[in-house]
Amino acid sequence: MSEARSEARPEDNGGNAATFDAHPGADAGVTPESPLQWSRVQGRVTEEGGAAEQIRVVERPFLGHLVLRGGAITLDEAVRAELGVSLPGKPLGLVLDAEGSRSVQWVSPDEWLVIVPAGEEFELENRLRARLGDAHFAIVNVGGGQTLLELSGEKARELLMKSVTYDVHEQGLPVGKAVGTVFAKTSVVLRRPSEARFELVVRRSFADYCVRWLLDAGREYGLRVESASP
Amino acid sequence: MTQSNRLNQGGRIDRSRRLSFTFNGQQYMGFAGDTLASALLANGVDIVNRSFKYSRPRGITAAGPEEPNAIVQLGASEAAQVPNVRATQQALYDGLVARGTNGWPNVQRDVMSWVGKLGGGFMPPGFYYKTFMAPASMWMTYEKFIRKGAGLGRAPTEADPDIYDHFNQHCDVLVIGAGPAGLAAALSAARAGARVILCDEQEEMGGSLLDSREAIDGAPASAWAEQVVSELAGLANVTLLPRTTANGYHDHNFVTLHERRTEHLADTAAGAGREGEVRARLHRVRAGRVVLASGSHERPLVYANNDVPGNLVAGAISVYIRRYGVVPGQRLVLSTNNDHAYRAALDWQEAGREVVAVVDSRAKPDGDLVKQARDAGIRVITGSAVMEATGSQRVSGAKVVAIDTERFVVTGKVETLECDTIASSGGYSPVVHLASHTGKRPQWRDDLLGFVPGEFKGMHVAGGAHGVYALGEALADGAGVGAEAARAAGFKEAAAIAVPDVAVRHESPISALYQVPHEKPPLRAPKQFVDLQNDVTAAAVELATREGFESIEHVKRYTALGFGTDQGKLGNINGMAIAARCLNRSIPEVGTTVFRPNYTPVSFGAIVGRHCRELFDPERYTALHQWHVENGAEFEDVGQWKRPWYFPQKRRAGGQERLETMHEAVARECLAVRRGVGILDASTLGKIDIQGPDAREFLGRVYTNKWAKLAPGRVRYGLMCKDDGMLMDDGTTSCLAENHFLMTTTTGGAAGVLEWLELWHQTEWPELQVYFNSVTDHWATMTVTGPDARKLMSEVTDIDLDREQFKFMDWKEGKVAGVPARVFRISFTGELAFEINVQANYAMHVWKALFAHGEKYDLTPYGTETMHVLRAEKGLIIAGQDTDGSVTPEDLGMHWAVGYDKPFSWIGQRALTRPDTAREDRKQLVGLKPKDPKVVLEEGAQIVLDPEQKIPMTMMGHVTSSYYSPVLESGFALAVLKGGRNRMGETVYLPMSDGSVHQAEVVSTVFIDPKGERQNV
Amino acid sequence: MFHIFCPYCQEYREEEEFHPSGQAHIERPAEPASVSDEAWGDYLFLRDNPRGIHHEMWVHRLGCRKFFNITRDTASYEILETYRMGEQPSITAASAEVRREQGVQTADGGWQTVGARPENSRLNEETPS
Amino acid sequence: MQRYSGFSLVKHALSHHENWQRHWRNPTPKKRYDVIIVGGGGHGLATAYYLAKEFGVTNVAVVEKGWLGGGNTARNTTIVRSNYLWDEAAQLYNHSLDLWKGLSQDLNYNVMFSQRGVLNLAHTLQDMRDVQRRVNANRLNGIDSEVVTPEQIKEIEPALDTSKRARYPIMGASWQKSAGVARHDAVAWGFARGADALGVDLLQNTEVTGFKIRDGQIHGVHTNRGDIEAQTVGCVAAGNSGVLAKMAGIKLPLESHPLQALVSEPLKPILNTVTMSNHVHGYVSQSDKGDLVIGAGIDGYLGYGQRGSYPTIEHTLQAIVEMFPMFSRVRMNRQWGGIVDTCPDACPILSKTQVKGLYFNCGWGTGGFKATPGSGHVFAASLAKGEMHPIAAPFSIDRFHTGALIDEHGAAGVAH
Repeated sequence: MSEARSEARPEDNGGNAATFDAHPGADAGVTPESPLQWSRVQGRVTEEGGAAEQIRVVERPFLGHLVLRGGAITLDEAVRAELGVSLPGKPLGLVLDAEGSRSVQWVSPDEWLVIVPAGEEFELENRLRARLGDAHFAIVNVGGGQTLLELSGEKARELLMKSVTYDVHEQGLPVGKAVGTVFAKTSVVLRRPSEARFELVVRRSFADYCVRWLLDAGREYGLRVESASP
Repeated sequence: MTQSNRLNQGGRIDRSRRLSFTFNGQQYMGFAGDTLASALLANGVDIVNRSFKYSRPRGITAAGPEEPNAIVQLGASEAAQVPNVRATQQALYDGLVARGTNGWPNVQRDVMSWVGKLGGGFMPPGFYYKTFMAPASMWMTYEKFIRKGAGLGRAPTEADPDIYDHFNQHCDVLVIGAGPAGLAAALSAARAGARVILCDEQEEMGGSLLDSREAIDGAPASAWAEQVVSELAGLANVTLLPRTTANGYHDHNFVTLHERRTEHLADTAAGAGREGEVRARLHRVRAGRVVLASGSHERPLVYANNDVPGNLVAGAISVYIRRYGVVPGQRLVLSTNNDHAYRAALDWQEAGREVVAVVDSRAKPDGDLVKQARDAGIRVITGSAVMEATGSQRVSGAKVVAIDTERFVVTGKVETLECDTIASSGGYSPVVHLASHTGKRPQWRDDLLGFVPGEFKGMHVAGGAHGVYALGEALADGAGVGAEAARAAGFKEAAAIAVPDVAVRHESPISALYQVPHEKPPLRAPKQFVDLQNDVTAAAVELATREGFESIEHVKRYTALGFGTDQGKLGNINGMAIAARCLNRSIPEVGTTVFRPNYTPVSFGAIVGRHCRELFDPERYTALHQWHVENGAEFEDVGQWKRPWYFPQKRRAGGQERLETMHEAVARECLAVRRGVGILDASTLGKIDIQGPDAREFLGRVYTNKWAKLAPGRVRYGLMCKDDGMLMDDGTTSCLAENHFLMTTTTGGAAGVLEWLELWHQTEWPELQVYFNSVTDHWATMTVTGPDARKLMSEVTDIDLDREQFKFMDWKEGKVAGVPARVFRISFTGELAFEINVQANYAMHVWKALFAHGEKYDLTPYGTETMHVLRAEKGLIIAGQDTDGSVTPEDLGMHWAVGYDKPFSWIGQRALTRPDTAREDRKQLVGLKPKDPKVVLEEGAQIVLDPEQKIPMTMMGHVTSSYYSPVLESGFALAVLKGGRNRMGETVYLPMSDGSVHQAEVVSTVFIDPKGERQNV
Repeated sequence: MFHIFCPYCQEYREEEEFHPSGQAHIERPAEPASVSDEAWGDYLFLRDNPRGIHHEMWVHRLGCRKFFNITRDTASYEILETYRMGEQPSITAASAEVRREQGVQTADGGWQTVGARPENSRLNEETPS
Repeated sequence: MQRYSGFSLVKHALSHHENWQRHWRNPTPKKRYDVIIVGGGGHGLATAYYLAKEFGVTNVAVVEKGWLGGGNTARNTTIVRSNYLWDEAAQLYNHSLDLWKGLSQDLNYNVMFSQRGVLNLAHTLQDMRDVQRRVNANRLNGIDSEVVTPEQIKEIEPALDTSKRARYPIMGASWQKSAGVARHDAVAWGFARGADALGVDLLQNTEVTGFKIRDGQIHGVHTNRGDIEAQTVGCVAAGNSGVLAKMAGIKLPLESHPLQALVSEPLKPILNTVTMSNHVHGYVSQSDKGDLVIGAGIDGYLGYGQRGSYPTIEHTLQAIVEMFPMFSRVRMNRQWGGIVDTCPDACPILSKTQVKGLYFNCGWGTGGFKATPGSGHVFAASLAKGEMHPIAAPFSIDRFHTGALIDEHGAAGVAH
């Protein structure tokens, strides 16, 4: 981060929008805490590890989450150039890059959610902004406000049936689909990135509630919730 | 006790697994596969309950959900009590404890029965409307006794040890009922590849096939059922749900299914060795198509003393014999108006017991079953019916008489047949309950003498549920309907399964008979019960019509017909037929009543699912929650958030250590902010990121004040109104860049404000180029405030904090404790304040660093209570506390924040000039200073001008916020007061509930630092 | 419980994801200052309250956050169509009356036709119902 | 009119109840009446009764398209209370409560008005402020109302969980001791019988199909049984008011919404009082029959279907089990829905209209049942005198133009 950013500089990005690199940098010696920190303190979440169970929930903390707003045609070109995947134009589409570590998800006709590995988001935002230039769009960093939970195992679908109203059967949620829906008494983004996996994007302030709910609903399957190291 | 009525063989019970149970304190044995009802009958238990109005002895009448009498209290322990369980639907398990819900000291010898016998005559329907009126003061005493007599079972007095859950199911075809039609339908749909759910309320799938006398493909019908169930179980696209009752049919094919998961095994899941599992599961099913294959209920006939134990519906006899190996008596008389009921007599005789006679109301019945009965030597009395049962604790005989159903008279001499059991059948009522839940009225069919479901798309009906009773026809109907449903759900190739071979049986037609005429007129005859659970008699229905209750709804309500836990499954049609006879109308003219969910009662717990206890409502936490807990915070619920309310510290007084009271803690926290430095976790404030070239224009339309000239780096406070001119929310908005703003909202208003912005953007002004996104959770917000705030901040940030460089209502970007941050110089305390925003993942690091550096300044964490005191001292409002949806910006004295000359007529502007909103004497926000500084006025206290006025007093306003100010060393308050701004200096009065009257002076809303110098240093 | 076709997500969702937002097609007077108190009061408070066909606005609150319109029968609760903001309904009380007289069932038992405009008719094909 | 009493019951028992008279006649409509009441629910019947009894207007017809008391009178949760926040509403409901107290004797029909009291629970600091504000206002308006502590609440209603364990622990409540419940159907029947005895014609199965309006004056109604004339017509049609108003060319600021309720199976006495909570969203009392009578929130969409959405029922029962954990194993027997006509400010309309002689009494939202006698009485007075009764006057339609709303939303919330 440059010294110059110690004051507001509206001239950044053509003066239209302010950008902000939220990260202190690796050398700052700052330890981040994921939204599941309190759950961890309470013993509800453990370190990732142990044998594969019939069901498994693992947090992938500190990923970069960006919301892209704008017209599909405008954004598509920029996203393809910068992420190497095309913007899902079809409602509820979810695409992943070849590595499977970067994804773009349709949220609404003018909104997409991009999730990238930790620390990539600020640079990506800048590159996208540079490409998009004067077009009407918005990019919002929401990485501090949500976290991602991976669900796998043979009972994952049943656990979801207890939790979300959406049809999580293959017919309703095939691979490559992502939906915003009701989860217990809150809302989540529910994604199906691969055959073996479901993902939940949960809001920070509701994260402990979601974990409590999953643990309660998954008790009969011996569910543990784990958190991966970043 | 021996199981005296149990047959040595036959039935679907497992005689090798003996189960012990207790009923009314007496221990009995039954077998695995029994229901509580079948086990009681096997043990020869006649009286299972007392009726609720007349306390008459009652026995088991039916075998399914239509049972009105055998309502028991279940549970061995207090916490496991379940009221009002139907013995016919409760699977027997080892250790089951049950008792009848009425009867004292017991159901055999019930004291109340004398009241019923002696007083019954004085209790016609609606008797309570006609008496207990004098003297008026005695009603509450009368009522106490009425209430004691009412009610069936009792609620447990301890919390439920069990848990429940929900399954959200989606399918192409939901088949309700696994009898012949349902099984065939499910198989047709499943073979076509549709996602099928098949549910059935019984312990075992098969429905009537399990007690059928008929053969399918030359084998017992039950074998076909087993084979189909096993095929379905092997299909991946099929979900089989036995022990699962479809209870509610809601709009757009949403159906709730209640699955018993452990309650058929033991009192509790733990007791069943299934710790952690649910007692019941509620499936919330969204079905593409619904196949209603719910069958029918047999109607009993209405005759005198038809409630004496030993009176059963005919079909139940077959069920008990063929499924449970139980014959509930020795000598049977069957009274019927149709062929099908003859099964009961044939089964009875084959079980080795005596059939005294079959009494058939038809003149010349000649169907195959009738012939079979005659061939078996059974006496068939035609053109007659059982007019009256004799016996008190058990049937001792049947009075049989020839009748004329058209003229409703008896035509012959009464013959009394000795017997201990009377079975009756008045025909069959298709189970139309579910279909009528969505408001579709059932249709009467004269050929069936029953209602069938009203038609609506999305629902298909199969088998007995629409009067297709004959086995072969029901199978074919089900097969075809299942395929039709699958096709409608998109499986174009679906075809009906080949229908198995069933012999066709000749049946003579049913003839209408509901109430059997008696020698005496209905009002003088012995009681002829229509609704057994509610003790509603034919005489009561007749009396209701005499008293002018002509609508069936009136009859129902006046007599309580159909209001029991069985919801009139046995009695409704009979009741309507009797009302129709009395009113000289036809049944369809009288109409039907609409059934409502639930089909059978469902425990609250199952409907609640996991949404109870700690999961009743989400608790939302900020990124700093752990610190707050570890530092002893008391929390306040603000919406779903847990916010620190205050931070009580330990105090030493007289060698004793104790925690501060809230008053002490808040005084300490307030003084820390006013004299040193304090810190607040303000992360719960709503935060909305606004980007786009028209963001500024948009703000100007939704806020009351001006936004055109707010420069990047500046912050402004704004008021947001609805279009009625009333304040809805407030907050600051910062200009981050020319086209980029960050709006804050109240904690409770966050979601509502974002949706409000979207509403206007999407519906009224889509041409404005702007995007809104919630960043509430992304940013953590910490407010460092107090005279020492700058000193503390200077130790942790690289931002130039010089007052000229970083002015009040500026914001800057920089690092705080090494973490990138945006810092806002806005103040909700009236002191110098810095609001630090960092990405929430880094909040704890920054917070702790502030405390590390803050120690020397005695940095004091404060909570919402102190925040409230501090802002109120400055006259700053809380939307929702000082306002209530009836307060305009002008009422708040915020004329300065209203831009009347803005080019666009912003939301709320027009409404402010309406006659009532423009009134001079509206309630206006003022300060109140109690005359006695020790007094802290009660929030919500009402203000009057004349304390001597008699009630009703003229109220001029009320106190909205009131606190003790440690700085002022006095109580102080904000209030709304009619014409308040013109009353400065006046004394007002606040009469309290203890009779005291407080006095207060009307003062400015700003109690501290009116010029705002302290925040601007 | 309603099953609602979101014209933006282009599929049926459970009612719990949505929230009703009152009558559709209410327009804010363009020149509020020039309308009478009566007219302003009517704009604020007067709403159609028909027993029958009603055009209403809903928001897909827990999904895509978009507002859209529904034509629904307030007696049978059947949803006759859903259409995007800015579009006009293809079924109105008047047109439904005509269809009823012609013996055509306007409502398909809780099943919805979707898309108010001809160009949206493809949506009908995508959703088997 | 045949008088009802314990003595009359005994007398009729001896004659096998064969000599009871009709509750009301089934008359043929006359050509002309002095006043026509459209709507034979509780409010309409009460209006007719008081017109005849208090104001000497007996040439009155009540025109009802279905059966008497078949609307919300038959479908509500029977709560009677008067602890309203704003002066105007408090006066109206307290006037009603005063009439409730002697109603059984006045009508010679036991409406089983049971003054069991009502608790309005507070679970947050803001709830407590609202409770205090309301109680203070009530007191100064002459309504019995007090703030009670969790300890007092536990004594009043031991089944309530007043512990800190709850997600939203109970911090206090307002307590109106004179509030209670009544037997809803009996109220309609009692008023009907009383009105009939005073000469009012109760015309069931008579549907108004239009109004006869000439030169801005009402002259009667068209019905499926012919035209009936009157110079004064009062519409008291609850959820159907909007449909009627449209026939008269009047627009009313009403929306008709489903309001759901449910009952458990009958239980032995377990609850002493009425408990309501706006915060956790549910209310419950126990009927004389033993059912727990439970109210849910209003559904957000228009609906004339007498049913609402299932999640509303779920949320309501969650609230009940949160407040009363011991009810988890109690079972829900039946649910249903009414159609409530709601006003933007959650207060009724009692008003003249631009058509002379045509009056509306509607918009009671979720609060209609408790107001039955009071509403009938002030509306009858207004119809008889041609001027709105002082208690009714603030509830004019004009308020939606002037902005003088009586906003009871904060006070009413979910429950009534």
